[in-house]
Amino acid sequence: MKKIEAIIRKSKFDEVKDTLHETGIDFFSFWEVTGVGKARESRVYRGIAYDTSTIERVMLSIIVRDINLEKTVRAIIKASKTGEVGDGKIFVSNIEESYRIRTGEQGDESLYIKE
Amino acid sequence: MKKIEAIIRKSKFDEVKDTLHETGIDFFSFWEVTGVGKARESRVYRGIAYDTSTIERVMLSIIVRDINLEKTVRAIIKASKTGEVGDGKIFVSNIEESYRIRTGEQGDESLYIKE
Amino acid sequence: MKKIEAIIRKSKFDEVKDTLHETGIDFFSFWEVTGVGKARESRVYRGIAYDTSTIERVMLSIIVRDINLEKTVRAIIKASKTGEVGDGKIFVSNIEESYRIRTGEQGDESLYIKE
Amino acid sequence: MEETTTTLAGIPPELYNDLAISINNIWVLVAAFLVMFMQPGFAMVEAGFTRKKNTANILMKNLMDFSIGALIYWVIGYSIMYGDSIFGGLIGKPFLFFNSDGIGDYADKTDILFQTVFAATAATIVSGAMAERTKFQAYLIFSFFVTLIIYPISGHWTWGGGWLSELGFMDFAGSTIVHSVGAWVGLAGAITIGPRLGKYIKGKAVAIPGHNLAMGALGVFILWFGWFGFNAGSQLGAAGSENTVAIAHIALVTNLSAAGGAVAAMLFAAFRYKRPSLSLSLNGALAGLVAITAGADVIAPGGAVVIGLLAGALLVLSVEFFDQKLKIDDPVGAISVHGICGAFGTLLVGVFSVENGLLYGGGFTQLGIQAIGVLAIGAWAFFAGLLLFKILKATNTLRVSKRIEEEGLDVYEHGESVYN
Amino acid sequence: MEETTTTLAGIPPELYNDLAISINNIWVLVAAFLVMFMQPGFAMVEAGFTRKKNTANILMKNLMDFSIGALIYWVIGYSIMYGDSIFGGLIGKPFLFFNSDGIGDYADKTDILFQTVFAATAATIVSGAMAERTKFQAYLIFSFFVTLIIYPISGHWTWGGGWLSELGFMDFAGSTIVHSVGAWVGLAGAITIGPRLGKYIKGKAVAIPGHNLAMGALGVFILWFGWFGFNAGSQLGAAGSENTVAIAHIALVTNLSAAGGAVAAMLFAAFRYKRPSLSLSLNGALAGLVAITAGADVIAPGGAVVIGLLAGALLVLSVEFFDQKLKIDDPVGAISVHGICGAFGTLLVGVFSVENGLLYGGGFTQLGIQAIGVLAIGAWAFFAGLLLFKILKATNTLRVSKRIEEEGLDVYEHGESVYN
Amino acid sequence: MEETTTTLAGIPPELYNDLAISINNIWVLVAAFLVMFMQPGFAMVEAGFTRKKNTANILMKNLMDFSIGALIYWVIGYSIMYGDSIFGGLIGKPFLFFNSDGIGDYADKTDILFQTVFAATAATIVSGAMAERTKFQAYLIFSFFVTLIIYPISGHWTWGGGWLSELGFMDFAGSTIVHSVGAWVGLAGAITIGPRLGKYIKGKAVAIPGHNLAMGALGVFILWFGWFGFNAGSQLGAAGSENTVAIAHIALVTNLSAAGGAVAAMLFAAFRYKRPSLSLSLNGALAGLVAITAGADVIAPGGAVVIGLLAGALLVLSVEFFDQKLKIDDPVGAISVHGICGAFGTLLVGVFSVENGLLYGGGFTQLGIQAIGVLAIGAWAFFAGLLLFKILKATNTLRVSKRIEEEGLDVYEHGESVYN
Ligand SMILES: Nc1ncnc2c1ncn2[C@@H]1O[C@H](COP(=O)(O)OP(=O)(O)O)[C@@H](O)[C@H]1O
Ligand SMILES: Nc1ncnc2c1ncn2[C@@H]1O[C@H](COP(=O)(O)OP(=O)(O)O)[C@@H](O)[C@H]1O
Ligand SMILES: Nc1ncnc2c1ncn2[C@@H]1O[C@H](COP(=O)(O)OP(=O)(O)O)[C@@H](O)[C@H]1O
Repeated sequence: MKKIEAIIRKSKFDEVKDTLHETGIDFFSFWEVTGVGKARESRVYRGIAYDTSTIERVMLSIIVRDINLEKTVRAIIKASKTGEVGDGKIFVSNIEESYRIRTGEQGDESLYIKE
Repeated sequence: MKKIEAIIRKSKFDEVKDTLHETGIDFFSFWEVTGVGKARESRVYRGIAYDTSTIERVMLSIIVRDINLEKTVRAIIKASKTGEVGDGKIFVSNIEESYRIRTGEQGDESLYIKE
Repeated sequence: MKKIEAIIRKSKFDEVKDTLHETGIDFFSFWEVTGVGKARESRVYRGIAYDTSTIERVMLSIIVRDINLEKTVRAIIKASKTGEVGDGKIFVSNIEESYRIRTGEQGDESLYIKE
Repeated sequence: MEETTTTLAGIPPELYNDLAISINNIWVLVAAFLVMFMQPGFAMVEAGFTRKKNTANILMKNLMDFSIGALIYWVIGYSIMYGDSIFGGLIGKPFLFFNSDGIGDYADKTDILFQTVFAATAATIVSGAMAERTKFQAYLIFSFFVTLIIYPISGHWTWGGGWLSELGFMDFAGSTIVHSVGAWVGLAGAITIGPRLGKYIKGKAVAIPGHNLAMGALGVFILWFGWFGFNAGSQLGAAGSENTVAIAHIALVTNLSAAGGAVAAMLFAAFRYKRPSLSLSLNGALAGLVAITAGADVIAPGGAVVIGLLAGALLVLSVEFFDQKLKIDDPVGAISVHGICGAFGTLLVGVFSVENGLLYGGGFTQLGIQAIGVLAIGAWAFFAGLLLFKILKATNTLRVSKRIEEEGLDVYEHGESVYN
Repeated sequence: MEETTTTLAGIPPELYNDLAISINNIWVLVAAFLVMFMQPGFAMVEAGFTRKKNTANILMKNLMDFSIGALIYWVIGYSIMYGDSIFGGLIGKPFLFFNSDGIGDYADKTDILFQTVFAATAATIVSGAMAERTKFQAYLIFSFFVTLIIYPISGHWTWGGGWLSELGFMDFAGSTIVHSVGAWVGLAGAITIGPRLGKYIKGKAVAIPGHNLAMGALGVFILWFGWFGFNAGSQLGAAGSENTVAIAHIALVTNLSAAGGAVAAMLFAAFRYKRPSLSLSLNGALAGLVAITAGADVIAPGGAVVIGLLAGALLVLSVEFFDQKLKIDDPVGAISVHGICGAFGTLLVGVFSVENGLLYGGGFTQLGIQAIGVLAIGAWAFFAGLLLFKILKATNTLRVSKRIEEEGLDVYEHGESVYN
Repeated sequence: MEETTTTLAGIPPELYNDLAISINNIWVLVAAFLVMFMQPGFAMVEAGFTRKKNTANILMKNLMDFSIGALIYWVIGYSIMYGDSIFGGLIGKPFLFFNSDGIGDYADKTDILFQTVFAATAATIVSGAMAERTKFQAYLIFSFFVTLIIYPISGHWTWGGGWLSELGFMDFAGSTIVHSVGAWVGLAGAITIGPRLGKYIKGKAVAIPGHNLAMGALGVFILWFGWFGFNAGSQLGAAGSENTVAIAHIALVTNLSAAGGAVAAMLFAAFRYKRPSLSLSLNGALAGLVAITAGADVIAPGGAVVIGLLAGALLVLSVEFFDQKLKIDDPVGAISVHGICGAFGTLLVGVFSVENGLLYGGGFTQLGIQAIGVLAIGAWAFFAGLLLFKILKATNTLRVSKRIEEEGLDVYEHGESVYN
């Protein structure tokens, strides 16, 4: 199993979610993070203009079976790319074990509902 | 060292926390995430009924020594299981190094306070 | 590539950020988490005094090339240490692959902007 | 308010008048303050019912439509509305920079303040229907024109003594004259600008929940409170037994209709969508308030309850109809609350008025006149608004770019985020 | 208010009366508006002092208890309270659908509006004590009965001219008649429904902090503002020198007692729990307001400060006592604020009243009468409430299921979340 | 207000007076309630414009400065301000525990309530400038002294009939007497306590955005609403034609100046910083309100618009100047809004007063007197404040420790967090 962590634009979240569902990836978790990077937003607060390099983003955490890794990454890139600085990153790491709390199932089994 | 990431129901958090403490797991971090999965909540907003598959959940991140892995996973499953769809998942991955910022201690040492 | 996850005091965040920038680490993501540990804050709510072991903290997630691991960890420890209980932890794990969404670049390339 | 100028038998009129005027004056002033306080009510409702990323924009436009409205209406709008009729009652004779120290039933300056806060109410309603996608400049421009022309002209036809008032059109405190005018301009705007991105996907309406319904609830309670000034203040007097009974009556029926609206919307939504909905119940209270506004002086308490109940149910249907059938995207429900329920309440005066309503044996005459008024004013406001928004659209000052809409207007238009 | 019907020597009474009535009328109307505005005060306090997941539910029940209360009280409750005494002063003779255009010291319709907002205050207090675990239907049902029967009946005993008023019981603006009645019904409810899940673990009280104390603070300030209407409006007149002094006096002592309550609660909590607590200081201000309400007309400014200080300290002890000793779970402290401090303030009228209080040489008579009133009304409200809640419990319409309570009432009962 | 004691030709004066007094009395009372309601306005503005972690602290100090102020001012402060002049008009003769049932143009107790809420306004302004780093005790101590001494003494010089009032200094509702006094004490405090940690890094000002500008916006709207009581209530009468025109005039110009301030700040900020800023526009409205307060009775509507526009632009420059040039850290902009714009508005009375302003041919005399007043009061408030804060600093009761400031005052000083 692999964990895919994708840090994307907030405004692209709905597109990414829909694309993932179309790809058959129905399970994941996400939360809001703040990204520090080259993309900057300019703000003014009470007369002090400032550049902020911290931008609100969405972090997606998706654990997939190895065979789904490739297509999931492709789906995310496709849906979240604008071509402008600040599109975000995707990181892949290894997951050693997985459990479905409801049933106690382990491993790949726990990742999808067998029909 | 292993990292245990558990995505559980918000309403089960207190039980899980207490059970972890009983198990001797006193250190962890958690934050709120939104889960996408098979569990759905139905909502109505101003007359538009909609199913949301996005549900508020709590993500726990617990780094434990290898010997504690098993009992920690068992404790979480025990405390957070309701048997209904939406109970969540537990993922285990490998941690290569760990530091206690206060003392600079490294490795397993950094994970508990030796008495 | 390595992932560095640092859980630090909220009040130390600005110092850590600045130190990271000085060290040349310009990209990372962070979010607020709640930490459970030995550090406790005492609260009173409507006459019920209670100790909370849950404290607001900031989680930093930084993916770096292997060669930058050491200096990044050092920078974080330096900037976030107060010497009192509750300074936090740093965890290092392995990242197998990385993508820059904007360009599709992979691996180490995707982590910095080549000048 | 004749009773403030006539006096009781055998009593020196000057004395009576002097104090009667003082009483009228503080009544109308306090009412004006209450109506001004409706501004944060609108601000909270609109901000609460929309998304976090556009909150600064919405608060800003609320602050600005009130401020610009207050200035423009004082500079000239008031005179267009209340100046002597010219062109056969179509418009008032304009003059600039009102500064009269005269006294009628109360001070002239009390009058302009009271009328100003009404004008600003009309202006602020517009923007709710167009929230989350409109350029900030566009808000500034249409606030300017609404308080300069659109509202004063139809206002002149009625309260200004123009042709509709001569016809006998009854709209006591402005269900149509204030609320619907704002809503029909907003309708023109919502149609012209189109729905928010992501509101209709594959032809189906998508729910875009407001980011803070507690803020919305506070806003509705504030509006309810301010509405006592809106309606009972519109009696424009408090001295003498006639006024005494009238303002009490108006305040009572206002409260009953609001309560009816909230209860009906709650029950109707619970029945229709299986659950009692906070957002619709809040809108229901407003629907009851808007609907009773036209006839608060001539509708009995029982009639007010019925009108409130009907308006609350109508509101639910109307929101659904605009949102899901017509696919006109009105994030805060302004068109349904102020437009549909305003027109509905104005028509019902012809039915429930104890003076000449259908149910009280008055026949269809008044109902007909009410319909004429609703249509004439509706047409004026809608087409004037349409023209304005078409021009804004043609000059590309109406809608923000896709990128800005996606990322939120706050950061791009104002460089500020509300929550930090 | 006799002075509005008598006149100054040699002056035609009709003239005086006409304007005096107008003055009284606008005073009581403005006061009614202010008391209505206490509704968002309660809504913000209750929502702020409870958890995020139940916010829609709390806002909804505030909107609905006011709306239902306004309707029921108009339909019949008002007449049960103020109708001619029947059964020896136990209850007023009921009639339906109030619609009088009469004028007494002010318009009759002003009176029903003013009384309505008081009735709704009693109803809304109940729900605070039962927040976060009560079915929405249950709120609707008990709001109905509180404004239909429970509040009107004990109200008749006192303000309605019934047996307690004949005995000489003094409760000027309703420390007991309004606030305690709500609180004792709430006490019955809190006992019947039991504590929230997780409130008592191994017999120890657990802190469940409110989700937004800023909202709570806003609510308290709004209540403080509205309380000027509640107390000074209860003079039911403003014309003539007697009323002039009275309303000024009432407003002043109301403010002083509130200030005393806040300061005492802050100091006492700082002393007892080591830190000055915002949540308790806010409740302390309310405690001072509730406590002075009974004697605002007859207590000197110095007495008001003392009462406020005592109430503020008492509040802290009472919250602790109910929460930790009696283990009755009252999430917003309604029982302590409105019940205990209301009873306390009512009793202290017998001590601090400049007319006949113990400290002013009036002996124990008045104190005894106060005690009878507090007990009689308390017993009525508590047992009537208990009966009501036992029936609701028996029919399984009182408490939500464990699952719903855990996950939050908003999503399950209303299908809506407040924060998105 | 002479017209309440004189009467119209041939009419028995007792009758007229009795009702005229009643009218004055309810006017001033309602105004006092509105001014009291400015307290949550300040609380919301200050809490919204600062960081989450200090919100309980800010709400708490707002609650407490009002509560302590109300008590102290009643105990003795009022008499120091309004007692008979002693020491040649420097101070009023103090007495304790005000409790007069007398009636002048309105009830004496109405007067102390009205004056109390003004005193509390001055006290609450101070704390805004010192937010996010001041010990809670320090707030309690300086609230005590501001309402005990600092505000009453300069208040005596002017409204109390002391030397400045004899000189002819004009400050109708307190641009200088209330607002600037608070601001100059706050300036002394902000200088003494120093900037927040992280506010100036390498000599450059850092933006520390407020945590909830929606809360701030609500606060500004509440203040705008309350300001009608502040200014129009300061006429201290409503009966008779002179008062009738005056209060209408005052309310109108108050609204126009606020609108002007908001528009000017918005445009000026848009021009200067490229984007229309919500936070500055909100402050701009307040700037317009503060600036018109001194001359609300003698400035024509056109003059009020000009003053508002100038104040709005000045505000933007002033915030920048204090923040970036002088490096005085005033988190909510209190010094600029209340101090600079207050002084500016007071001076402009000498220019725009229709009675004796420069523009109306009155020459420089009044302007000179205004300058004397602004300077004298400014010097008094600043140096008295400086002394107070130096003592607090020396006794280490002024500033919280670095650790507490970093982690937030809420948890450490109050043991409570606002958002849970
Ligand atoms: N090495 C990294 N570790 C953690 N997060 C990162 C890293 N690099 C980028 N990110 C996240 O991705 C976001 C987008 O990166 P950015 O460099 O601005 O975009 P782009 O790759 O298009 O140039 C950042 O705001 C940050 O949240
Ligand atoms: N593969 C996954 N990757 C990331 N998060 C997941 C994954 N599968 C499940 N989750 C998280 O767990 C939650 C519960 O999963 P769900 O499938 O609804 O429950 P159950 O396993 O009981 O059927 C989801 O809402 C989601 O947050
Ligand atoms: N094993 C762990 N897994 C996850 N988070 C941890 C772990 N240990 C510590 N933390 C996080 O680090 C924070 C600080 O740890 P704590 O033990 O209080 O500090 P110290 O190491 O200085 O004694 C905790 O609040 C928690 O968020």
